[in-house]
Amino acid sequence: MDKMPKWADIVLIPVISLLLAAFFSSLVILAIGESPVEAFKLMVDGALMRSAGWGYTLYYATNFMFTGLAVAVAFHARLFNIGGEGQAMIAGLGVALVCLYIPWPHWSLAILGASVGAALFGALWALIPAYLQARRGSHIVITTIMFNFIAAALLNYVLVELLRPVGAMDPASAKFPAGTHLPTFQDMFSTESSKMFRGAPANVTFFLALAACVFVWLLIWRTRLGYEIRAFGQSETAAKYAGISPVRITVIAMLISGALAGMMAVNTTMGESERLILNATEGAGFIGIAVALMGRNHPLGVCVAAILFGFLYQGGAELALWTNIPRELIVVIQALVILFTGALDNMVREPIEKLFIAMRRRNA
Amino acid sequence: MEFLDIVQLLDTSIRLGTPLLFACLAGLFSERSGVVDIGLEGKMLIAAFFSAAAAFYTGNAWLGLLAGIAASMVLAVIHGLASITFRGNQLISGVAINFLAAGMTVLVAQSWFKQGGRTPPLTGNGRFGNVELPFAIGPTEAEAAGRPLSQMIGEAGPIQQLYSELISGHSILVYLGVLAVVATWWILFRTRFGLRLRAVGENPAAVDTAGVSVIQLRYAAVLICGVLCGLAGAYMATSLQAGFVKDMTAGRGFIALAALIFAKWRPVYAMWACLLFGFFQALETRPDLIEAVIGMKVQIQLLGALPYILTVVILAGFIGKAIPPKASAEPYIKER
Amino acid sequence: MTAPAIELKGISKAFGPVQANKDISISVQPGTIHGIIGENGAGKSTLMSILYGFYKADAGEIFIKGQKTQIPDSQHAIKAGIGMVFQHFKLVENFTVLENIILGAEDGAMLTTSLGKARKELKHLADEYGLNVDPDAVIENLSVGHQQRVEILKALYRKAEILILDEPTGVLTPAEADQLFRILDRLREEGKTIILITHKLREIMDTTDTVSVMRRGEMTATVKTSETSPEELAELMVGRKVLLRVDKVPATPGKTVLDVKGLRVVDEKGVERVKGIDLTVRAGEILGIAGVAGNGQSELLEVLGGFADGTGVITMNGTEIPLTGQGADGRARRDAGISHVPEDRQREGLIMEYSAWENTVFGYHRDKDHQSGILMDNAGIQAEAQEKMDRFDVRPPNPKLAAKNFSGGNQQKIVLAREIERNPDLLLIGQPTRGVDIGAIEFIHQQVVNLRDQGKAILLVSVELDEIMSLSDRIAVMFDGHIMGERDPAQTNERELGLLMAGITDTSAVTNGASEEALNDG
Amino acid sequence: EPALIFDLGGKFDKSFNEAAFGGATRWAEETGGTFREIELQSEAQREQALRRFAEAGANPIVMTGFAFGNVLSEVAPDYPDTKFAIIDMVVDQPNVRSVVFNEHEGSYLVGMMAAQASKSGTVGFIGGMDIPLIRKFACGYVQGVKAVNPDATVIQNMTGTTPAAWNDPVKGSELTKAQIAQGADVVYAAAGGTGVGVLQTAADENILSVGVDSNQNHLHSGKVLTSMMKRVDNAVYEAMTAGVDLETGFNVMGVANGGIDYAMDEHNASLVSADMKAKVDMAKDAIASGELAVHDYMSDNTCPVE
Ligand SMILES: Nc1ncnc2c1ncn2[C@@H]1O[C@H](COP(=O)(O)OP(=O)(O)OP(=O)(O)O)[C@@H](O)[C@H]1O
Ligand SMILES: Nc1ncnc2c1ncn2[C@@H]1O[C@H](COP(=O)(O)OP(=O)(O)OP(=O)(O)O)[C@@H](O)[C@H]1O
Ligand SMILES: [Mg+2]
Ligand SMILES: [Mg+2]
Repeated sequence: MDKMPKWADIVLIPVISLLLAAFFSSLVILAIGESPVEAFKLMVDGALMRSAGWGYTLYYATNFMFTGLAVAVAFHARLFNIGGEGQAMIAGLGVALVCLYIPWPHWSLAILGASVGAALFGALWALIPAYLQARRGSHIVITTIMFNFIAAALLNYVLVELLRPVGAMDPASAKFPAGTHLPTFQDMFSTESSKMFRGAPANVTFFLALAACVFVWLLIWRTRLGYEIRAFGQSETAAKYAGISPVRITVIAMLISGALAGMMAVNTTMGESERLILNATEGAGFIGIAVALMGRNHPLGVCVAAILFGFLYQGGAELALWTNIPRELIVVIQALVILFTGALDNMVREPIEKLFIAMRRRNA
Repeated sequence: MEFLDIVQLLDTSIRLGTPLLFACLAGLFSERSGVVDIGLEGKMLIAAFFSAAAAFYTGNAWLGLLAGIAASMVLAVIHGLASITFRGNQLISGVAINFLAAGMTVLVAQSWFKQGGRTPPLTGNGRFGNVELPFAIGPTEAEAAGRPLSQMIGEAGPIQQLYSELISGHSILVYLGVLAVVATWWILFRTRFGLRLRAVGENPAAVDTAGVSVIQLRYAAVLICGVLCGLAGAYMATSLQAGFVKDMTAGRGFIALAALIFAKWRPVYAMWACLLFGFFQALETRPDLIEAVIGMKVQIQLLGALPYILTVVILAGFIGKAIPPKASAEPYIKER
Repeated sequence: MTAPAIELKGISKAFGPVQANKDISISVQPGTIHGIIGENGAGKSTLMSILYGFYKADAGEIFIKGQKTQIPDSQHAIKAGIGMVFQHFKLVENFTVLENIILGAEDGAMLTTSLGKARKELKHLADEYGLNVDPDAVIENLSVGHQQRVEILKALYRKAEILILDEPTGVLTPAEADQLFRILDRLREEGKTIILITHKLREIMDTTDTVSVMRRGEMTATVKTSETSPEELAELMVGRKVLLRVDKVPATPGKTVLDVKGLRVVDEKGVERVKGIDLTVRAGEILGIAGVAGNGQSELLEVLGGFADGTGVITMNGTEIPLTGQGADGRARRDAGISHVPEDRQREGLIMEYSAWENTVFGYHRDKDHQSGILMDNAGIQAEAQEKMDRFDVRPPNPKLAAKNFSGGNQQKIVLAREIERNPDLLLIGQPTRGVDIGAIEFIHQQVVNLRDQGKAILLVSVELDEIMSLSDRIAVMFDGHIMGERDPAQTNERELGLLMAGITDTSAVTNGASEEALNDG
Repeated sequence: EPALIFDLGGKFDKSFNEAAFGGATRWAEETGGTFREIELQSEAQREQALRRFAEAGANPIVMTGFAFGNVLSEVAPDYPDTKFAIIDMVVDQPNVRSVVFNEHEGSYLVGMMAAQASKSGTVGFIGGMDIPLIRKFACGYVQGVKAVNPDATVIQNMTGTTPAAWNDPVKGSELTKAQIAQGADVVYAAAGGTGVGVLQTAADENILSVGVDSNQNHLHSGKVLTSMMKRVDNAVYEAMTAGVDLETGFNVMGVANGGIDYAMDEHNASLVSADMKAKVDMAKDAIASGELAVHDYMSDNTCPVE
């Protein structure tokens, strides 16, 4: 017997948590002397009322879908991958190498190649922490954080010393050749008469992210591997009993997680900047944690949560454009969302559970 | 490499190790009680800001310290609510707290000082000065002699160098850090509170059925953690530095956690572990010495990544299996 | 008549949707031993935990010695003179005995004074009640029996007048249990009041003055022990007549299926748990392994089941099977025809969050017949699960329900259905009826016997001597990682087995007193 | 209405973004005008900010940082009626004014100053994040030091490899101490917020420091030898003053046209003797006239001296 209906668990509770987060965010906005209503209107106008706004919202959402899925897959194996940031950074390198050194005839082939490069490099960067966790019991939370720092240093080295064209100021690689340029939403959806998504960075990778959601759903709930990952995540002792090797699952789950996190580099590096830059990840790896949490580690939930966070990002940019609200406000809002949807989940859940049980008693 | 080089390197290690030490002891109290805290970083950061802000307004570093501790404790209470009262996921609560601190400090700093998320520089009593121990060569002696301090120390004998450079001349908070180690050890292993604290991190049900409140114990531990993080942050902003800049803790809270694992959750080991990690960071400031020892130039990027690489190596290789308190990260749930 | 030591009135308690206690009233006279029996999950532990302040009742009143008493937490219970020994001990494993005893009852803020005082007091209590334990020993190094003594000492140190024991004998040897009951007698003589929860009707009949029966959260009867019988109690518990013995024909063993030679197992801490044992199991017979928990039986099962490493030679149907590395995991064992019902169904045999149908292929999920293409054949598995659940009378027969939502007995049936339906050559089965009520025990035993009658080999591990005696065709007794001897169930008795379980092989020569000596030294 | 876009470091980076803000503020105060501004938080916003401002009618649009180069060359043609000014980068478009600075020249001058002020013959350089631009600073500085004292030692450290390196005063402080331990008695900080720690520690330890980008002499009066001034503020101020009539094209700001200079004021008057100043001014004139060419690290990714 469940304590409450499923819809309450996956819709009602997150919505209430979000409202709480919004309420406290409003207090913060009030405290710094701005109007929450105005701010909210600006965000909605800028992020959702124009096609270009959507173009940005979905661009960010693409990143968050990948990192959110990455965190979710690891979570199913009860592994806390805080290293999405570093994995995506290194994956960018994979994308850059593929794009720079292989002459691609057409973007459709290039995106496949770049995806392989991104996934491979991302997975590789997750491999060592995974192995250390599985074999030596080194806490994966700490090692993945350390690997974020190490990734930044490595990427910096590669960009400053190896990939930077001579004379360029930017610690960035050369522009990728034209054969690798991905069609943006503007290219895809604009007509002669009306330009849609003008200048927005959203591109075909978005559909790749949607595909990744489907892939993860199949993987987790329809394959043997997914069955084993979830089983291991629920009970390590039971997994051992069933002949599921903890080492193998830990490593595989982290490889998949790293590969997914890495895939976001296709969006940022190939789709947006079209060259490898230092700071392409911009914290998306961490946002993935919030996204996975809000999405209850389910691909559909991750997809919706990613769009919500994409909206927050784009809305935040609009705020920064037209008001004096510092950009850190968005960080605070993120924190509140994580706090209320994740850590303080029971604060909302328990009263609601009680409510449902009481209601059921009365009906019975 | 000369003797003085080593002394100086160790001197830097102590300075850089002290914030790690406070944070590490903070984590120790929290984890010994069964509450994992990856929000040390955030608590340090918010303490750094509020201590600097208060010290700026009052011109008194001690008042700054109090404000920093208070701010850190507010976040500690939030973590307590999430992980003790509402039995939520402690890692996630920690992540949220880190974000919250990163955002709030800059937001508030901007709203108060309009200097882009930093406080104005602290001067005079707004900072903790350095304590000169008796018989040590310090700035006073240098001024009297009218010569640079570094020269005078350079000419002194090795014992005097050790004493003046390494032992003397630190902020009072550094000495407080050493004291905190002793106090932690004593509280943990010699008092009733310590016994209960250790027990609640191993088996909260045992404590509960022995008639002691698990919730109160854990809150106490989390609050102590807040106080110590407050010290760590205040030390950084009002002693190591003269003011707050955004993100100034720069991952030290995480290094402290690694040190805690390395120290196997023991106070005295924690001190050595933090000194070691402080030493790694100190090495980074002396590429010349590394070059002299290994005989070749080290890439700056490698140098920068060194503390993190060494942390991983140590976690992976040198400690064997570190067994955390059994109930850590587990909320105490009686009724499912 | 004096005021009752304890009186509970109208106690109710719900855990979410589960009503664990429903309007329960009970009264216990001072200086008596009061038994409580009931099926698993009937709410016995819950009721006692409420009395001890561990849970808060939703409704009801508590009177201690006629005084209405509020017991919001254990501190208040201790103050009211109540002590409790829980089914799962509440000890801090890496603390010493002394530290565990003073925890929560320290004198003053400094430890040294508390420890000094407790050491003296402990010696005094040990002498008075024969409760010897080394005060400086670390709990995790003590045997279960000794750990239990520590729990009792904890209560006595806190000057408990009322002592609650929740299933104290489940983990003890018969001799240890006897000793425990002698201690309880002594306490009763001193005027202390004791509440004893147990599943074993014999213990109720032997030791208690009065007994209460619980069923489905309600108190169904309270009777004087002298005026009832085991049969009546069993019926009160389950609500129908129960067969207390297993029906079976003599075994007709065939060829050797499993042959174990010189098996050794070292656990994670480097302690040798199995110290070189030899055994064989033949087709069509049940080999029962008796022993007190923690003497290597679990490790034996784990190695055979493929999730712990060991050394030695094991042959299955004539071919040797690897004990370490590749090919020594649970999957390989299943391929070799070994099925395994693990001792701990909740931690090992099932994924509690998985639905029943997912659990019905747990461990066999990689089998070809559960796949369709690269995906799992979920529809097929569900249909099969429904059949299995119907055949094994799992209630409710809903494959979509999560395993955690089934009662213990039904969870066990799901595991059994999965393992038996595979038609294995060898079935490993550990504690098949632990936490299972009498009605379900009957069913499970019948299934095991049926499998044997189909000519399968069965290795049964249980700490319940009754179960071993009634199911097995041969009995081997394990103690301290060794097999102390093998007996024919028809030619042995509980007393003999009990001595073997305590490590005493020379069962004829040893006198009563000597064996207890041995036990005390532990 | 003009607009100003700050690079990722944020407008209060104690460096050129802050200087740009200073210039814009000066313009606003003097003319009573208002301007739009945004601090970027992600790479993708570069284009967004440019387009949004252009569409909203802001003109001219000023941006700081070489990282805008790529984007601007794509966006500028779409808004032919809008004028853009970019600092630290060259963008070849008809409606863009590109302003670049010869930081190596200014660094050369303060290097000379440092070498003259040093008693120990050892001076230090502390950079922020290890990127080519900062190496350009370092290389100019070393050349200046060696021009005065060929035997001088220059200790060089970079704070780090991530953007956090711009904001790690604690590390800046420790690096300073380490350099002091190695004998340095003048340190030049080109490290944004990290430099705050450098200047602070130098003052605490009683040695001299050299500020960067804007005039930082006042931060620790009497302890800061001079500052290498990169007059981003002037560039922004001029762009905003010119308004829609902004002259487009390539604009090098160097010692010659006062875009780069070293700071002299009451805070460091006591530290710089007439003799020292004369020597530096001579070099300044030589650079201005083209007689003296300071090597630019960016031109070939190498530095002739170390
Ligand atoms: N931890 C739990 N969470 C939710 N529901 C539970 C839990 N434990 C038990 N239940 C529910 O309570 C009911 C009663 O469980 P209980 O273990 O008391 O059964 P039982 O009387 O022992 O039955 P059986 O005879 O099958 O062992 C079960 O049907 C189950 O749905
Ligand atoms: N902490 C808890 N949270 C939720 N449900 C619980 C909890 N403890 C017990 N229950 C449920 O309450 C009911 C009564 O459990 P209780 O442990 O009191 O039974 P019991 O009679 O002691 O059984 P056993 O013989 O197995 O010890 C069961 O359905 C059980 O699942
Ligand atoms: Mg019970
Ligand atoms: Mg049951």
